[in-house]
Amino acid sequence: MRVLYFAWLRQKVGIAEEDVAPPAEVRDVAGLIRWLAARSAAHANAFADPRQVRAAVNQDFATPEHPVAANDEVAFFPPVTGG
Amino acid sequence: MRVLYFAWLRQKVGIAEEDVAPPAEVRDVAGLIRWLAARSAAHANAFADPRQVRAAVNQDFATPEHPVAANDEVAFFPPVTGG
Amino acid sequence: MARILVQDAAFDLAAETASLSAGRIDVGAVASFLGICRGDDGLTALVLEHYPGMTERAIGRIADEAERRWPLTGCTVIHRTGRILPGEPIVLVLTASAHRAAALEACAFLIDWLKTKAPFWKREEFAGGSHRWVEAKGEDDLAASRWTGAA
Amino acid sequence: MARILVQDAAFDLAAETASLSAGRIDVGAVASFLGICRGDDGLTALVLEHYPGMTERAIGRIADEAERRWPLTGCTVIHRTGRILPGEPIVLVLTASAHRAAALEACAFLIDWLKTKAPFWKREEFAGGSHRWVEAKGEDDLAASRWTGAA
Repeated sequence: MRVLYFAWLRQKVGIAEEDVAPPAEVRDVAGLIRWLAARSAAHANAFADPRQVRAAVNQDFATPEHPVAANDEVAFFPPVTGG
Repeated sequence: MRVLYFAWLRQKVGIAEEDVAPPAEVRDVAGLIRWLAARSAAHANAFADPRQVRAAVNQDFATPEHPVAANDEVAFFPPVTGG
Repeated sequence: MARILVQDAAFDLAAETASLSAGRIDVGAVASFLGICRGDDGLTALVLEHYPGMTERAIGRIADEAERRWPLTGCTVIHRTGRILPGEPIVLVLTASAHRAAALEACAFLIDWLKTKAPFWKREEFAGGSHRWVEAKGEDDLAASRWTGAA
Repeated sequence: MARILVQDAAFDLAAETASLSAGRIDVGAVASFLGICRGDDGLTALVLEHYPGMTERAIGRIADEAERRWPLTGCTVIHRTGRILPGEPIVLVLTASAHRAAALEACAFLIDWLKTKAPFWKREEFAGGSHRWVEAKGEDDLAASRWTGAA
């Protein structure tokens, strides 16, 4: 599973992307966030306020309940501010 | 009093403008229309359907009840279609 | 203070747009409306007549009203007159503001009011030599009326 | 089919506008929105980050939705990324249609949805070296939500 970080999430985690292999019990976006937050202090800091975090699975916006699977591309980022 | 005609009113009357001296009983736009319509067959034709005629007095849109006076510029035209 | 031009000549969209933000850093949004002559039903030209003097005055009042309703940093209205061919521009409305909503709403307001409150008349010329004066549309009055009361 | 560009480079407003009506006589209206970097509070630059791949896909869906809602003859969205200075353009939305209401409404819809549904993030840099990520605005969600249900 490829995980991407954007904007201040990228800065807090300290990397733009990583390949991860979460265990089978990580089934959705919310579960992935909990699992990633336990990987390092930097991850924990980035995910400290989940209300400020948005996600996309395979380049579509996804809710916390959205399933994630081994070959997915999952991205985390703050609410968008383009335009 | 200077009277101007635009668009099909100009074409029907046959002139773009004329100087007129209506009698004192012509006090408003509606009265001026009645007086002008009696000047010629072309005028009568132009003013045949008053619902299709709009007016301006001194370059502001004016209702039939708007007063007219000797030194005014009064214009008649169809509903506007710019933009 | 709005820039208002009534002219036969074409206009330069890029230069007009650039001039609304040139040399300043408080403009966050420029909205524009460009009206173009369509060639429906074999139309070969539009001939636009107006009431010189009253036209500029009427557009000035419409622009004043837009500037009263929205915090604009600039406003440009250019309306062509004379003979215009299909595909050629007729009218340009540009509005600039710090924020997008003001620019977008003022632009829509200006073109709606221009259609119903500025003394222009369009005559259509068709292949074969026939021609007719464009009739005012009820839908234009309706569009203009939505700006009354709300604001 | 919308023309969608995500690029660091500036764009040519006049050429983009002209291309929506070039060689055709069925376009009566082109509406545009140009977003420009303001220099409020000593801002020296905006740095725009995006999600390559998803960005184009998200804008494409927003444009599809606009084309589903309004009878557009053309639609262009250009969003810049990278470092942008005060006074420089950030985003251009162009919509073309036979009639003005469709072009104006679709243009407002596109910029409202772009603000809330396309993966861009702005970082502000200030004189003195400080910087901060722009926070999403509740008013943008509100603006975007007015297009839901209605249509």
